[in-house]
This record gives sequence, structure tokens and C-alpha cells, in this order.
Amino acid sequence: MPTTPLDGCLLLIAAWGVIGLAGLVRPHSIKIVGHVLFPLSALCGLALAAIAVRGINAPASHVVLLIGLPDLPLHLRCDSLSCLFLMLLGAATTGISLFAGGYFRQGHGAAPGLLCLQYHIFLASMGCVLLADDAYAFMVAWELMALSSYFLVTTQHRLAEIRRAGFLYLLIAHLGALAILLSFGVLQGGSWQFTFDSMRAAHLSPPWSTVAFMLALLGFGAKAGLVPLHVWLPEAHPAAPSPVSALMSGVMLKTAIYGVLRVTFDLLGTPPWWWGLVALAIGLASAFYGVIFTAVQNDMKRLLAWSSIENIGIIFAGLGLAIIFHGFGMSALAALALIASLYHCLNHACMKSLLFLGTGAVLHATGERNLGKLGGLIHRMPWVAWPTLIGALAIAGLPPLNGFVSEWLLLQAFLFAGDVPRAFVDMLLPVGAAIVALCTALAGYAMVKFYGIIFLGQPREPGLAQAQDAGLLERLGLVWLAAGCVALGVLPVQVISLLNTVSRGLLGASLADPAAHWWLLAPAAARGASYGPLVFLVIAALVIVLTLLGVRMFYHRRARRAPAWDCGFVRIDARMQDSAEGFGQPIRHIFQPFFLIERELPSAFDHLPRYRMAVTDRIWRYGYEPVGQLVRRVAELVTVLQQGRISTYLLYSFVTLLVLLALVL
Amino acid sequence: MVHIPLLLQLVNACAAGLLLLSFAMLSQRRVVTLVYLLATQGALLCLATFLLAWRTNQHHLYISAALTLSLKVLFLPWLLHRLIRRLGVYWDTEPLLNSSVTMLLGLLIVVFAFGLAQPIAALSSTAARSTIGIAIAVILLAFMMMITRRKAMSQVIGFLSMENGLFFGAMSATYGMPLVVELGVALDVLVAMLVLGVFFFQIREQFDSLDLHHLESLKEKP
Amino acid sequence: MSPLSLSTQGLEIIAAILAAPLFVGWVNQCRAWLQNRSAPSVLQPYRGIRKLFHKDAVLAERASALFRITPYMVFGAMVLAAAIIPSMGTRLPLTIAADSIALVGLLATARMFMSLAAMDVGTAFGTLGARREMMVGFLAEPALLMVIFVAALISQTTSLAAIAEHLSGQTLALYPSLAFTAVAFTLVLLAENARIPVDNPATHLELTMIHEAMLLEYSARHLALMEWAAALKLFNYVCIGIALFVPWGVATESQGPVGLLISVPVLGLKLLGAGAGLALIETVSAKLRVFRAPELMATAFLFAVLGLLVHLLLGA
Amino acid sequence: MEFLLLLGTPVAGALVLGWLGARRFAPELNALFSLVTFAAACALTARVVAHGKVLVAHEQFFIDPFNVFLVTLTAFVGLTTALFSRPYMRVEMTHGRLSPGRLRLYHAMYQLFTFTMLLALTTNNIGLLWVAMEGATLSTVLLVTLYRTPASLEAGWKYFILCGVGIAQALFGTILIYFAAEKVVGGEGVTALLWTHLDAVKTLLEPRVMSIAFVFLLVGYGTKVGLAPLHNWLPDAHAEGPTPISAVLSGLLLNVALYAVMRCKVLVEGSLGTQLPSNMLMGFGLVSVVLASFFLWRQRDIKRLFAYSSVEHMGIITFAFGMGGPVANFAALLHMTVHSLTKSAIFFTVGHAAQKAGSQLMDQIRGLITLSPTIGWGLMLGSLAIIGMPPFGVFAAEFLILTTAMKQQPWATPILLLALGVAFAAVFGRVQPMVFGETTAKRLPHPPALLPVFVHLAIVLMLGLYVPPYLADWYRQAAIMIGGH
Repeated sequence: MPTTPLDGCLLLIAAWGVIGLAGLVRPHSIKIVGHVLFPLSALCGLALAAIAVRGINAPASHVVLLIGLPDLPLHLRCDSLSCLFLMLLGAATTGISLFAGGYFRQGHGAAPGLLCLQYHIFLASMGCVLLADDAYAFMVAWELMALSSYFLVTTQHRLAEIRRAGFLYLLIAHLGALAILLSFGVLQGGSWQFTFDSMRAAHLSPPWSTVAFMLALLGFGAKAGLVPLHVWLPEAHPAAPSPVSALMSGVMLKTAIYGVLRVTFDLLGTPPWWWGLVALAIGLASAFYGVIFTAVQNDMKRLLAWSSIENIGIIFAGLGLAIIFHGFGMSALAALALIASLYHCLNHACMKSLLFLGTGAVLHATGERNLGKLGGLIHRMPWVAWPTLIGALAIAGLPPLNGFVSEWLLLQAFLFAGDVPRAFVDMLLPVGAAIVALCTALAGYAMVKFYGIIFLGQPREPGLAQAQDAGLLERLGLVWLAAGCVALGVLPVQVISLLNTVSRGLLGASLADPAAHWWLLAPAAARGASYGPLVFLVIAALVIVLTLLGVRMFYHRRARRAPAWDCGFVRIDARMQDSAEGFGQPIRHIFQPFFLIERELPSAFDHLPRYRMAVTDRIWRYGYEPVGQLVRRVAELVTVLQQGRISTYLLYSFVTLLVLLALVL
Repeated sequence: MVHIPLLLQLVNACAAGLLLLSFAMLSQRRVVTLVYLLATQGALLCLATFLLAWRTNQHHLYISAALTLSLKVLFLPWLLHRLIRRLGVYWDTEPLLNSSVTMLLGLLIVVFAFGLAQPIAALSSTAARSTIGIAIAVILLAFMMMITRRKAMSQVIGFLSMENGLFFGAMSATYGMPLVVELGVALDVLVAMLVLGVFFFQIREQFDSLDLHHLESLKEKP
Repeated sequence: MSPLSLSTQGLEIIAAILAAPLFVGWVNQCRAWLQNRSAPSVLQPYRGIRKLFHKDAVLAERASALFRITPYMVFGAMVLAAAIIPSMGTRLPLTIAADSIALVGLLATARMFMSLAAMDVGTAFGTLGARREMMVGFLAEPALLMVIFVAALISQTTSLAAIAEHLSGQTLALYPSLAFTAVAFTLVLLAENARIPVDNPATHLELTMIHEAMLLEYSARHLALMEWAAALKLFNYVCIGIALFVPWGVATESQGPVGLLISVPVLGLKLLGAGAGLALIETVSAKLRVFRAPELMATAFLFAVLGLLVHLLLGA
Repeated sequence: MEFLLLLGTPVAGALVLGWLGARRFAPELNALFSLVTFAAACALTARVVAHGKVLVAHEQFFIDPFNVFLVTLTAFVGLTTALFSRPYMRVEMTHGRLSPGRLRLYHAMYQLFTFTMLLALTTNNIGLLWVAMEGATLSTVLLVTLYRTPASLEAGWKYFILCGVGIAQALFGTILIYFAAEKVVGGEGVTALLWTHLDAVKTLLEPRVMSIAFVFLLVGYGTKVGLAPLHNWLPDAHAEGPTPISAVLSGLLLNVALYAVMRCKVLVEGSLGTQLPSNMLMGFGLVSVVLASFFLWRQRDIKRLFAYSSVEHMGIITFAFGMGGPVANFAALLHMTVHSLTKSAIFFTVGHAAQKAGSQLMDQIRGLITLSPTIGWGLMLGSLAIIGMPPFGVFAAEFLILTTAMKQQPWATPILLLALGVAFAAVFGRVQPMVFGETTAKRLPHPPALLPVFVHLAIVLMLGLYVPPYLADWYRQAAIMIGGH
């Protein structure tokens, strides 16, 4: 029986490892892998979440393993921050693993057993990232996480574009990891101790600590998909099998947030306020850039991937805000902002996993990822459609679901930043609030497009009529996550009491009396404003039911079915509905300058007229391609050195010799 | 003007001869002549070693003198000569740099070498202190020769004259290395030459010529 | 929770539900007068709704459950909104459950459900309407939020009731920032309630229609609820405007029952004025092309943000 | 005793195999001799673990923390390579690329090569060290040209000339050291070349002479280490020789050459007391890393690719040694170990992959994982290890090196970062399509020997997570002995 939360977590992480290895015993049997191992790992996830919830309020506990570098055995530590993210990991995994059990019916290119192994190594490495307490353990877990997810992304390695996506992903992940490594190199500050404790103890000069922070921001930003390091994300997340996409978007991105929090508040101590400004600016840029691209995507999984960029941006905005307030010593507001962004981490984990799993189910049933070939699935697959609806509403930030709570907290934090000493900062902050509001509204637009085109309307392809609804395990997974969305939405007080502990740990400050009652959220920092989602929900439900009853009572409930009227059009077919491109058109029109659009319009005389339109990322075209070109050019130049003539080679040695001799002369 | 004993004057004369010979090799294009020059260089080296041995009567110097004689004066030139006749390479094609430029660079290198040798010579207690500079010069000149030649054969000859320079350096700076090492070095040179012989025939049967421009296919394609 | 506050709450809800169609009728009447038409009765909207309720509902074959529950959702959302807008008194028990941000969220929920329902049947006009509604909405929503933020900054809270109380409490002070936001708010109000210049509630002209296009497939009781909800929405917006910009006369708890009694006729007067003003705007302005609508909303958004900055600059 | 066995076995092996010629069991015999050598090395190691430093044969031979693990490593990789070359060479013969006579040459020279390397590692006499290094060149030249193709001849010729010339410089450097030492140590010459004695008196040696000597030695042995711009023989020799030879060249010879450099560097730095040698090493290291990473970008031939990767890693190690200090040296020694293990493992898989695809051109090697998962995963994991992915040991070393650089030489880290990034993209971008995708490979006449691959990778993996205590102690002591900074 584990004594400290840490032991429990380690035990469960080890259990994941064992489950993964067990997958190799009978790699090709769907029965064992799908119907035994994955549900087991879901159980582990549930247990992990439970233990982590207990651990948030428990005191931090350490353990030192026997393995590691000679002078640096692996240190593990479990404090409230890591417990929070472990809870996130466990809770999300519960749903995702359940779903995966049903999802990996036919092994996608690879044997299900192998997938099971990679999947669980991925889980375990994420757990280790959250527990690591020295630079080496952290880096090993971090890179292992990247590696295992890379193999999962390239499951269908026969497709060239998936290989390309995987390559891009691993490359950027590795560069980011190198940046993090260097940041640790700065942090250890001359004491050749790489434990986080010694880093906390080390006192860095301001310029050096800034270098450390910037490197960390670079490294973790690359993993989180902040603009302009986001290019891999819309490629890699859709390429993976859906449960893996869910894990990557829902959980893995959060480990980057965890890293930033750990480095900024825990290891570096007291960050100066202007770091927060940087984080805020990048966050808002990512949020805006992400959401406008979300609205114009035609591939449902790409759409969700871009939306992840948006949400990560919002989380970072909250983080930046927290740093700013912390820097100015406005602890209550700092706590409010931090809690808002932590809350959004939890929310995003729930809803984005839910949505990705929904797309996974659709993909399984129809084999289609292109929005233009879907539609009307709410009739065929209600078990997928209704949970997904909850996810879509939640991510659009609508009350009383969870997305709204974090938005509410964040806007409160923005709104009452008025007394920041720096004049221009408190000028900027309301604009930030405006951008956040705009992003949320745009997210709503994107979600209407996403949900309406996939699940509503007429099926755009004849094949969709045969779509099968999700199996039992998949339904369980979806329902679990949907329930999570609702619970996070209506019980904010309970969640925030957990988050308060974390923020006390990080900032030494927390929200004074976040709750007036157990059902009413009224943080003192948000002067007298309050939000009681439960009441909200009850009243709304009451009104709706009363209306329903009233109508039924006073009038009749007669209804008959007839063909759609549509202003008296005689025959309506599926092609008359908006296509995904059509629905995105206003956004393309309004935010023209941000997109790189190439259109192929049919001329009047084409006998098979064809309309093609591709929206691509300017940052890729103008930021990354030039770099690639440059490297290629340099490589070409370098080859001139080696033209196969032995005399030349001798000359090199000769000159080297003379130069060095001249050096010592 | 300090008085230098006759023997040492002779040694210095040998050194000067070596340098001269290297210049000659640098400019010479006829392969057979190169071999003769090499042999002469070896002979001078042997003589110098012998003189030093006599003056300082260190016995292992006699042995190394004998080694030099047998290996560098007799055996290797004979081997090369045979190879030349068997493979029929008598002339080197036009070198990469024309000879006058090569000479000029050679002069500069000699100056550089002497400059380099100053500190060493300064604390050398041996009789033939001033000759280290010449040894370095010979090495570097041989290096240059290898760079400028186009025939495998002449490159090898350059390589050997570099070995001569090394021996002379060892001898004049330190009265030669310990015997173990001397033997090892000699063995290596011998083996190297045999390997080279094999090589020549292989190259020949592949390209039916010893021209190095056949050996420029392995490179980075731009 | 005093009985007074409870009664205020109840009164507000009832009043809103009942008076909303009346207000629409009033606006139409004013418009007719201004356009020298013989006006329909003020009670016309009630008649329409009643008639619709008695009809048999006709549902499109492909309509899903989402399509059927939406009218109730929207109606419920509007009633709830009405409950938290301090139109008569500021002591509303329900306002603690939802502040102004939540109010905006509530309106957004209603919009989202309407759009989804419009896409549900899968007709050309349905999706068109949904798209246009969202296009207008995604700019109108943040604009409205910004408008409220200005007031919130002035009165240092986001609770709408508290804002109204604070604003009505102090003697008449000039807020240039509020002037900016008033303009923004008016634009948002027009857009969100499908009024000229953005939309024309009176026609079903496919080139222009937004709101109506979403209701095409609805009939009978569902349509009735939708119409009623629309009326409520207009009513709510006007009440928000009143609470933010001319809050005087609203009953605060210091005044007790008397204040409530006063506030009812005051509200009536304000509404009459607002209706007339609305009609005037609609009459004098011309319908915009649909693609001009986002620009209008962008202007509103800018005005709101400007108001915010002005407030921060001048502290007023 | 162990010494006799250690150095005698390969010589005996060379003679026996040369005399027996290409019998059916020759490959097994070859492996057997390597096994005995390895056993001897293990015994020696055990003795060192028990008694510490060893000096034998009038101090002509010695084992200290710096060379003990290199000796074991050399013997071990020699053994695994012999095991690997068994089926490999058989396949080559069935493909008709080799004649029995050549196989005889191959086996004899293989043993001789092992001998020269062990000699170079264990001798205490820097003169003999030179002799052994030259011997290593000579014994491998004929192996590089084993296939007698024009390309292989060219490669062999370049290898011979460049390394020969280089090694000649090293000889002159050795002479200068002897010249400087002779006055201090005095005595009857012989002892003046013994490293242990020189190390004792290194502070008294004449700085000017020593610095000049170091230049000659660095250029000389550096050519064999493959430091840019002296590396030009390396890719050709690796690409054109038989794969087992590429494996031992990359895995062992480069290490031995670097070992020679470091031995000399210790002496020189001792006498100079300045940073000069360290700075030279750092310069060479950086240049090699950067140039190699860009060369990697342009490769078409799989063996050339990994040859350049060897240059890159030697650059990293040299840079680390240049930085000096206990941590960096420790990291460099660890990196030497894991690099030679990983790189030889990679060459094993590459050999079989090339045989399967019937070409060394990477465009023609596709989808290995589908036909033979072992080779595919071997290549994939090996490459991931070599480009510094944890939990493999290479990462552990690079972790220490980069963090140290960040503190000691911050200016160098951007360069390293760039180079590592480019190298990663280059190597991984080539390997991925070879392992994944649709397959083009064929079956082999003889089952490939992949045990060595996974044994190597397993050890590398272990070193990434757990370094045995006595190995760690050797590293520490050696690091302190190398000193610097």
C-alpha cells in the first residue's frame, strides 16, 4: 500500500509500463490488447487522478532512484503543481484509454500490441516529466515523450505526408529540447548539481536569469505550439490516430505549460514583470492566429489542431498576466490570472480530448476527415454527436459549461488590472481583454462550422448513410469526458479550491475566499462580481421545462413530418448546403492579410469545371522555407571543400600545419 | 666567429646538401632522376649520421647509419627503380604549379622553418644544433612537392624524402631516437613501401596509368 | 433575500415576457407613422404569436431533436437574460448567479443554438442564415463585452445590477467614454436584433435576410417561441442600454417598495422613447449589403475599445 | 601474463589465419581469436579493478584508468565485429564481390589491426605509440581496397597518403618531445620516451619546443582522428571498404587516435601551463562539428553519411576535451565509449541493409521495417541514439557537454546548437524513409547476425541510465588526469 502520493503515482506509472510491455506478448490479438489492456490502463488513469487529487493538498514528497548519471541519480518529487497536472493526465487518460480500447480495432498499419507499447510509454513518460526533480530526469522523460509520440504519429508510415509530419514534429521537438537543456545549463549556475533544489538555491544575475527564461520559453513554446513555432502542430496532431491526437492536444501540450510554470515560478523564483509582457504578447498572438486559421480549415482534425494553438495561446496569456501582476506584487490578481490559466488547462484537456475522440469515431465510421464529405451524422451516430455537441459548446466558451468559467476568470483578471503602476501596461491590458473576447467569439464561429457541417444537415456523400455508431468502450470514453466538461463547468468552486493550493505553492498567494457559498463563485479579486453556474443551470432548466409544459398544457403537441420547405424550392440536394470552404468564406474575407490563399477558378469553357482553394500559413512560407533554403545553400558551398583531388587535401593539412605553427611561434 | 670543428662543418655541409637536394627534387620532373636524387639524399643522411656517430661515438648511431644505408640508399631506390621500369612511368606531367613559383614559395618556407627552429636550436646541446632548421625545411619542402605533383610515383618519392627529413631531424636534434623506436620506424617505412608496390600494380591494372587525375572521382557532388 | 427583492425579480421576469411583444408592436407602429403608413395595432405581435400557437407543427423530415429543442432553449435563455438585467430594480436575487459577462455568454449560447438548428435541416437558406448570423455575431459579441467593460471599469464591478446601481446613484456626470460606447452599443443592438441597416425583419429576400433565413423551417409553436424570443431579445438589449446609459429611476434597495412603484412607469417611458428612437434610426438609414455588415460591427468594436482607452486615459 | 595473451593472441591469429587461408571455418576461427583477446582484456580489467594501475615489461606497457576501458572496449567491439563479419562476408562471397584469397587477407589483417590498436593503447612508450599508429594505417589500407574496385583503390590511396603524411608529422612531434625530455629525464634515452616518466616531469619540459611539438602531433594524429579539415580520407575510406572495416575504423581507430592526442596534450599542457592546447582542441572540435553537419546534409551514400556523423561526434568529443575540467572530460570519455558502440552497431545494420537493397545509395533503400523489423528497428534506434535521443548514452554525454559549454564557453553554444540541429535534420531525414514506407529490399542468402547490434544498443541504453561504479571511477580519475581548464 503506497504511503505518499509519489509512491502511488510511481506505482501506477510503472503499471502503465507493464501494460505496454504486456501488449508485446500477443501483439496481434485485438481481444487482449483492446478489451483487456486499454481498459486496464484507463483504470490506472482513474486511480492516478484520484491519488493526485489527494496529493494536491499533501506536502511535497521526494524520492531518489538508483539509476541515472554517476553523480546525478534520478530525483523525483511530487508537489501540488505536479499533482495538479498528474490529475489532468489521469483524468483525461481514463476517457482516452477507454476510447482507444474500442478504437484500435484493426491495428492502423502497425500491430496493436506495438501501438499499445508506444502508447503506454508515451503515458508513462508524460507522468515522469511531471515528477522529475532534476534536469537529467526531466530531459530524458521529455525526449522519451517526444520520441514515443513520434512513433505513434507515424503509425501509418506508408503515407509520405505522414512521414513528413512526423519528421517535422520530431525535429522541432528536438530543437526545443536542446533549448530547454541549455536553459537548465544556465539555471544550475556553476554548482554542478542538476537537481531542481540546487537550481532553486542558485542565485542568477538578472541577465542570466533572463537568458534562462527566454531559452525555456523557446523550448517549451516549441512543444506547446506557440506562434511562430506552431508549424508542426497542425501537421502532426491530425496525422496521429485519434486517441493519440487527443493525448497530444489534451495532455502533452499541458506538460509544456507545466514546464514553463516550473521554471518561471519555482526555479527562477521572482520573475520581473516584463517577462510576463512577453509571454502575454506571444500568447495573444498565438490565440488570434490560431483561431482565425481554425475557422478556415476543411479537415476536421486540422481544425481541432489549430484550435489547440488558440487555447494554448489563451493559457499563455493568463500566465503572462500572472507574471506581470506577480512582478508588481499584486498577489491577489496574480493568483486570479494563474488560476484562470490553470483552469483553462483542465478545461482544454477535457474538451479537446473529447472533440478529437469524436472525430476519431467519425473517421472510423466514415473513413473521411474532409468536412466537405461529411454531414447529417447526428441521425446515424447520436452517441458520438451529443457528447461532441457538449464539447463544441464548451470550447466556444458558453455558460454554463467549463470553457466559460476560465474565460470568466481571465476576463476578470484583465478587467481589474487598472492599478498596474506602469501606465502603458494598463493601457495594453484592456486591448488584451478585447482580443481574448474576439478569440472566444471566433471559436464559437469555428465550432458552429465544425459541428454543423459534420453532424447536421444532409449527408454530403451517399456512403455516410451506412455509418455505424461508436462501440461500447468508445461511448464510455466520450461520455466520461463530456461529463468532465459539465462537472468542471458547474462546480468551479471545488476545482478552484484545489487550484488555490497550487497557486499558494507557486506564488505564495491565493484567492481570498473564492466562494461565498459552495455553489457560488465570488473571488474577492473580482470586486463583487459573482458567478453561480449551478443556479444558472437550474434556473435555465426550470424556465425551459416550464415553457415546454406550458406549451403542452395550453396548446397541443401535434406535429407532422413533411419535406423541408426552404422558400418553396422544389428539390433540395446536399450540394446546396454550405461547403466547409463556403462557411469559412467570411473569415477568409475579413482576415485576408493573414492568409496565403491560392485559388484555382474554372473558366467558363472548362468541360469539367473545377474549383480549388488552399489556405496556407504565411509563417511557413516566409519564416521556415527561407531557413531551409539557407541551410541548403550553405551545404552546397561547403561541398566545394571536397572535390576529390588529393593535392588539395594535402594542401589543407599543409596550411593547417603552417597556420598552427605561426600561432605558436 | 667561434671555431667549429671540422667534423661539424662536414655535418653542416651535409645538411646544406640535403636542402639543396630537396630544392632539386622540387623542380625535377623526370621521375628516374627523382629516384637518384632521393638516393643521394639518403647517402648524405647516412654520411651525416656516420660522422656524428664517430664524433660522439654513440654506437646506436652506427646502427641507424647502417639502417639508413641499407634501406634508404640501396633498397628503396632499387625498388622504386624496378617499379618505374615495370610500370614505365618516366616523366611526371606538368606540375600543378610551375617550377619558378614553387621555388619562390620554397624559399619562403625555408625562412619560416629557420625562424621556427630558432628556439629549439637555442637550447640544443647537441653538436649539430643549427641543422634542425634544415630538417624542418626539408620536411616542409617534401610536403610541398607532394602537393604539387600529379604522378603517384613522385608523390611517393616526396613522402620518402619527408622521411629523410625526419631522420635528419631526429639525428641532429637528439642523436637519434632510442633503438626500439628506430627499428619500429624503419620497419614501418619498409612495410609502407611494400604496400605501395602492391598499390601501384593495383592502380595500374585498374587505370593502366599512375596519373592521379584518375583518383578524383570520390567527392561531394555539388 | 427580502420578499421585496423576490417580488422585484418576479415582476421583472413577468413584465419582460409580457411586454416584449408589445414593445415590438410599438416600434412597428412608430415606424409605420414615420413612413406615413397606416399602422397595425400595437397588439399585432400578440395575435401573430397566438395564431402560430394554434397551428399544427410541421417538421422537416430531416429535422433532428436538436431542431426541436432549440426554440425552448432560445426562449429560456432570453427569459433568464431578462431576469438578470436590472430594468426596474437592482436588488435581484438572480444577479449573483450571472454577471454581465455571463449575460453576454447567455446571448451567445442562444445565437449558437439558433445557428445549429438552422443548419440541422440542411437547406441552402438555413446554412446561409447560420453563416451570416455567426459572421455578424463574432464581431458583435466582443463589442458588446467591451461596452459593458467600460461601465464595469467605471463602477469597478462586472455585476450588471451593481453597475446600474452605481451609475444611477451618482449625480449626472459626463462620461465621454460612455458616449463612445453608446454609439457602439446602438450598432450592436441593431445588428443583433436583425434591424435595418444590417437586416430587415420585414422581408424574406434571400440576398439580405439573416435572422429570418434561420427560421424558415420553423412553424407553429416553435416559430411562435422563436418570434417571442426575438422580441424578448430586443427588449433585453434595450433594457441593457437603459441600465448602462440612462439608469436613473431604477429602484435601489435604499428606496424600498416605493422605488419599485416609481420605477415601473419610468421604465415604460424610457421604453417608449427607445422604441421611437429605434424606429427613427431604422427609417432614416438604408439597408447595407451583407458584406458591409462586418465592417459596421468592426466599427462598433473599435468604438467600444476606444471608449475603454478613453476611460483609462481620462479616468472618466 | 594477461598482457602476453592480450597482445599475443591477435598476432598469433594473424599468422594462423594467414597460413590456413580461406577454409570453411576461417570466419569462426577469426571470431574465436577475437574472443580469446576479449577474454584476456576482461582478465586484465579484472586485475586493474583489483589492484589499480599496472606497469609491466620495464614499464614499457601500462594500464591506467584512461586506457583500461578503451582496451576492453576495443577488444569487445573487435569481437562483435568479427561475429558480424561472419555472415556478412559469406554474403559478399555469394554475391561474388570477394575471392577466397581476399578473405584470407581480410582475416589476417583484421587480427593484425586489432593488435596494432591494442599495442597503441597499452604501450607506455610514445615512440612505440607512433609505430603502432602507423601500423594501424598500414594494416587497414589493404582492407579498404579489398574489393579492388576503382573507387576502393582511390579511397585506399587517399587514406594511405593523407594518413602517412599526417603520421610523419606526428613522428616529428614525437622527436621534439624526446628532444625536450632528454635534457630533463636524461638517462639512457629509453626512459625519456616513457609517458609515465614524462608525466612526472612535464612541468620542467621546455614550453616552446613542446608547443611546436604539439602542433605537429595534433596535425599528425588529428588526421587519423578525422578532425576537419584533415578529415578528407575518412568518408572515402568508410564508404568504399567492407562494412566491418568501416565499423572498426569509426568505432575504434578514431578513438585510439584521439587517445594518442590526449596523451600528448596532457604533457604539453603540463609544460606550457597555458590554455593554448585546449583552445586548439576546441577550435578543431567546433570546425569539425559544423563542417560535418553541413556535409551530412548532402549525402547520398549511407556509409558516407555515417562516416561524416563520426567526424561530427569526434568534433564534439574534441571540443569537450578542449573545454577540460572534470565534468567535460568525464562527458568526453563517456561519449567516446557510447559513440564507438553505437556507431559500430549502426554500421552493422547498415551493412545488412545495403546488402538487402543491393546498393549503398539511400534512395534505393526503402521500407526496411516492413521486410525485416529487426534491421529496421536496429537502424532506427541506432540513428536515434547517435543523434542524441535519450535515454541512450550519447544523450547523457551531450547533456553534460552542452550544459558545461553553457557555463564555460557560452559563445560556443549557438554554434553547437546550430550544428546539432542541422545534423539531426540531415541524419534523421535520411534514415526515416529508409526505415519506413514501402519496401524494396530482398531476402539474404545467409541470415544476418543482429545479436551484436542489439547487444551494443542495450549497453548504450544502459550507459544512458546507469554507469557501473568502477567505470565511473575510471572516468573520474582519467578526467582528473587529463585536467585542463
